[in-house]
Amino acid sequence: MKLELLPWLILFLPLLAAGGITLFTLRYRTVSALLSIGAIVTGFVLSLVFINANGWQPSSAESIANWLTIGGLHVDFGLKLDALSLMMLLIVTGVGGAIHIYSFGYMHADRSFSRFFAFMSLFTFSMLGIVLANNFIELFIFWELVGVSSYLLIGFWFEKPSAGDAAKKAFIVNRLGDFGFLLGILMVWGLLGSLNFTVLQNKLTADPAVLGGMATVAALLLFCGAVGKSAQFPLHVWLPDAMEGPTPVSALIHAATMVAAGVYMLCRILFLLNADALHVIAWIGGFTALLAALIAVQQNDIKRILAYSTLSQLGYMVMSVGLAGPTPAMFHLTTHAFFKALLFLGAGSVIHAMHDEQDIWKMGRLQKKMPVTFWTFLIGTLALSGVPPFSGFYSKDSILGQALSQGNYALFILGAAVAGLTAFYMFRLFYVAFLGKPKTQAAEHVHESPAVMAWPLRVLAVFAVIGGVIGVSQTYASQFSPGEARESFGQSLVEPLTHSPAGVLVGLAFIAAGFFAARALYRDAASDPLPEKLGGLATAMKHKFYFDELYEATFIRAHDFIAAVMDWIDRWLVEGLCIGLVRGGTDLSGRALRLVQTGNLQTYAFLFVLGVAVVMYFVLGK
Amino acid sequence: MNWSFIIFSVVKIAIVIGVVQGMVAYAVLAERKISAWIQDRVGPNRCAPPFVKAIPGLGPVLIRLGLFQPLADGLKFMLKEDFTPAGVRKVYFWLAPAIAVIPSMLVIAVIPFGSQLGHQQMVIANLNVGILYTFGIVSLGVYGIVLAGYAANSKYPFLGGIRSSAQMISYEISMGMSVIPVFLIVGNLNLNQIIGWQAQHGWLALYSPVSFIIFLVAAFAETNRLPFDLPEAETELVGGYHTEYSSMKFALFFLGEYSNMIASAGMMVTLFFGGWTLPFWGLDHPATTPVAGIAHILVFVVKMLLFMVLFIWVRWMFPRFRYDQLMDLGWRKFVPLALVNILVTAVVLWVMS
Amino acid sequence: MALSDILPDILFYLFAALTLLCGVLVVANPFSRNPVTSAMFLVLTIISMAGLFVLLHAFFLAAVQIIVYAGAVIVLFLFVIMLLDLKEEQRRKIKLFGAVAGLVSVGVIMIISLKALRAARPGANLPAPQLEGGTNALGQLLFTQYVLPFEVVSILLLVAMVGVILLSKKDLK
Amino acid sequence: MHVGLEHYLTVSFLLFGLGLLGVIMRRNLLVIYMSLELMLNAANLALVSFSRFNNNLNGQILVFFIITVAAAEVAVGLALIVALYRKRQSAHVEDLTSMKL
Repeated sequence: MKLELLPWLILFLPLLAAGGITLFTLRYRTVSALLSIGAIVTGFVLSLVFINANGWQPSSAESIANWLTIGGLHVDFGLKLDALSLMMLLIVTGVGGAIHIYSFGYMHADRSFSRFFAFMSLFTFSMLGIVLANNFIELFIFWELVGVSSYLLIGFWFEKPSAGDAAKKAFIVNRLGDFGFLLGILMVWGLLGSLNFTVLQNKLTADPAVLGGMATVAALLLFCGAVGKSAQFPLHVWLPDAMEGPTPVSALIHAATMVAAGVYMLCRILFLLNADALHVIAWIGGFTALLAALIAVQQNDIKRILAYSTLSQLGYMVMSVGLAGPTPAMFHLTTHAFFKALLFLGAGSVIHAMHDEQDIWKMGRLQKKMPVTFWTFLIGTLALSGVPPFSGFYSKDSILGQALSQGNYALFILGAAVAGLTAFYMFRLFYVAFLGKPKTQAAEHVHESPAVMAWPLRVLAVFAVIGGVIGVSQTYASQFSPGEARESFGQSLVEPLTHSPAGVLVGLAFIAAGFFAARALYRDAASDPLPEKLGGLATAMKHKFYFDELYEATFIRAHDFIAAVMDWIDRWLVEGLCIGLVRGGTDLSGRALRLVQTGNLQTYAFLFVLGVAVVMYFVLGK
Repeated sequence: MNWSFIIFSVVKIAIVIGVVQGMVAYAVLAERKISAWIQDRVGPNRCAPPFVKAIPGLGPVLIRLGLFQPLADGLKFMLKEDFTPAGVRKVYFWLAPAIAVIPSMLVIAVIPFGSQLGHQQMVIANLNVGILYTFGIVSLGVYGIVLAGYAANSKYPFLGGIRSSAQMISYEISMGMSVIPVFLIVGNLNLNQIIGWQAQHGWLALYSPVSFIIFLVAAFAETNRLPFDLPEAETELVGGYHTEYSSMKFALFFLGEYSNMIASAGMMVTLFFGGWTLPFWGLDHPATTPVAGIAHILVFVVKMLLFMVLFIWVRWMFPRFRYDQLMDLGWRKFVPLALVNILVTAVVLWVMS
Repeated sequence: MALSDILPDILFYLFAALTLLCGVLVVANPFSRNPVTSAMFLVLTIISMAGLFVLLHAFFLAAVQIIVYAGAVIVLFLFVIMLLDLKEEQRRKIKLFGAVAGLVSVGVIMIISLKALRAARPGANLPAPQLEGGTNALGQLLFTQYVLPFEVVSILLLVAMVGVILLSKKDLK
Repeated sequence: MHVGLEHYLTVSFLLFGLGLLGVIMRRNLLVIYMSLELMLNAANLALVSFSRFNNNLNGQILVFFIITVAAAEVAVGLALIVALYRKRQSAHVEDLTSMKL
């Protein structure tokens, strides 16, 4: 049984749910939520069924329907089914499903409950579309749909000005990246004449030099899209602000799925990226990782810390891709999806319990009151910090191993340092928020979240623990480096040690340093001791290295100036001269012609007869 | 076509008009006498011109029969003051009575009132589309009434005129459709041919009785006679469209009504009762001798007089219809009935052929 | 015998003159603006046209012309005129613009068509007419070759009837 | 000269012109309608004379249809005029200018 229809079903179920909720069930909160949750959970189950039936490399890899043909441009609406997309399918539906269920509890008091789930389903649909797309046009359309739905979700509480601003910021910054992305797509089409991934790959395999001198440019333009969507330097500024959305949205969009789209896209089009481009990509990724980790050290908002850690981890992944290691990148993406979703949901649980308080310096000693949240958050922290044997350890180590095996020691050291910083800021967060003394009244009266929120945490925690050893890496490897022998469970458990023991040891040393530094500084701290010690650097970190201000002063000013000039040209030259003349002429002649319309029947009859007379003269009278 | 044709035509027209006028006059007398008889009265019995009384024996009988009453009536109409009310639309006020009379006279033109006398056909115009001509002329009759109602510039005549014209238009339809079976059976529109067919096969009233009944009732309505004299219902509309008329103009309306009666009687005789023929005494084919010709004319006149008596008799025996009942009868009973009649006749003819 | 030769011509000129005269009196009666007058002269026009039809041996159409136009259509006109009571309107004068425009357009059309008629000289080489438009012949044609248009027209009449009843109701329900 | 097709056509043209004149000149809707009838009749006359002089009955059939359609048209038109009169209290073309801008 091939079950070829299943992928289509998985793709369109969320759209159906979104449409159904919008059109019919906006008034019925529970029905809407169940529709949305049902769609994504069914998608997860169907994905499992499909993979079970067809394996990770289905024989009918692409199912295609012709969409449109314009001249030489053939655009199909097809689904690409391979290990990469199928695994992503599982992550999106699985992690997304957990977040959907969690949202049912988290958003319960919200007025626009149904709208929220409609947006969530639309988002899921868009993300699945990116994952399954088999050509650039389709990918780009879903890419933009993700942008739209993220705009809707970030600005979900649109009555808050900050949420509206954040939504606009996310959307516009993404547009900048998409502009480059679209240029790259057009360039690929112009050079290779096709947009289908399989066709492109075959062409490049047959003749690697077909792109010629434009190869680096095209690759970097395509990378622009990933820079925007995956929030890499210099377009990283939107992601932290996007924390204005509801916490499940942060978990869904900014941890597990949307930002992963950029990395996923890079892996999908890896064959288009040449060595120069990869070099640039690797360094941008590494720089982003370091930058974000530094900023995260001095943040006090629990969600912002997680947001910057996300940035940092994305930098890791991009760096891995740049080091020609898609397998580690996707591996880390997967495990990161597990534990970052877990951390966000845990943070959400805390925020929920603290009545929308997000400052970690107002929390403290939560382990007794919220045991599930406490323990799962601890697991998430350990996994993120890369403590063995949690999932993060394996994936992070595979990236460090990749850097070593490529001989890029600079990036290896950088990665290891970022790992240490990660451990530092995560344990800082953990010590301040969960341990120590309760710092406010609210922190003393917290309660554990309801079961509907707790169970997704437990499930995600399990995967955050075992994510590294359940064969995720091997599945990706089967896609990117076929022919490698599959490892047994025991082998995969100790795989990092056997593979690159040096990397493991250095990495663990940094992580331990980070952990102990955090323990020493924040164990019983009532306020942050770091600013006094670091001085100006800490202030800079706290202000995110003044990127927003920098952009404000340069790009936005310049943009305003150009806009003013354009406005003047548009208003006085285009509108005033060109259009004004045409409009005035039309208006004048219209007014003149209006005189003919007297409304008097007999005038019309008279003119009519004269017309007839003219015709008759030419027919008869000559 | 020659001069003799024209001369004979003029003579025929003159004679027919004269006879019809005379018949109108004595129809009025007959009406009065018959109504008196029905109401157990005596009726006109004392009008006597000078010296008539002196005629021995015959004189008193003639006076008692009221034979001179029409003369007196005519004289009275002519001598009465011709009163024109203020505010009437003068042109139409004068025109309307004339227009009312003319169509009824014209209809008679196509009715064959005898076979032939010498070489002259006893019909003024022997048209191939005779019956269509009749309906065309009859449809013009409505103008006299409409104009009379309009010209009077007064409420009652106006309503009477509207009512009357609506009634006439309505019944024209059922009348026209009622005779279609006759043409289906005969296969010709020429009235002489219809009479000839009846001489051979028998009267059409027997072939198509439904047609005859509808035609008869419609003829009552067309002539505005009781029980359909709604336009002049005294209780509602005073005198109908001729309320404001007096003297000779009123007499013209009167003349028109009785001429119409005579014309319809003639049409009915022609269409349904064999015209000038009789199935006995060899009177069923065109005459060869002057005696037979005169006999044919007499036969026709007698048949017509019988219908005149029927008209008069019905007038004094039946109550008046209400206006909605009248319209209901015309549109919802007779029109469908006539349609069914046409259909049935056509089917029967088709089956039999 | 000379009479039977020239009689149709005499009758033609008579009826044609009557038709045109009454036509003039319909549209531009110098004595009366009253629409009833127009309607009455229209009746006369129709009747004299029927006379022309008879001269053309279209007997059936002549009868139909009188029955339909004179017997029904113009009576309807009279009804409407009387019911609307157009007293006020009949006093309004014809506008100068209307008169000029009408005369100009009619003049142009007439000049062109009469010129065309002069140029074409129809009937110069036509065969002598033998045709008679009797009921039989028309009926044969109407119920064989033209039976579909005939039925369509009957449906048109039905539709018109329904439409008129609906339109003339005081308030639609 | 015998009366031929030309004579009938001339009468038809003149009658048509009269109708046209009435349509453009007169301002009473009812009279305009009558003028339209005149124009239709002029066309009828032309058709009948063509039919007669071409020995072809098709023209008369067409006239038959024209008369039928004209009757329907008059009925509908007059009903419209009555409906209009009820709304506007006028049957005058120059009062019916609401389609003007």
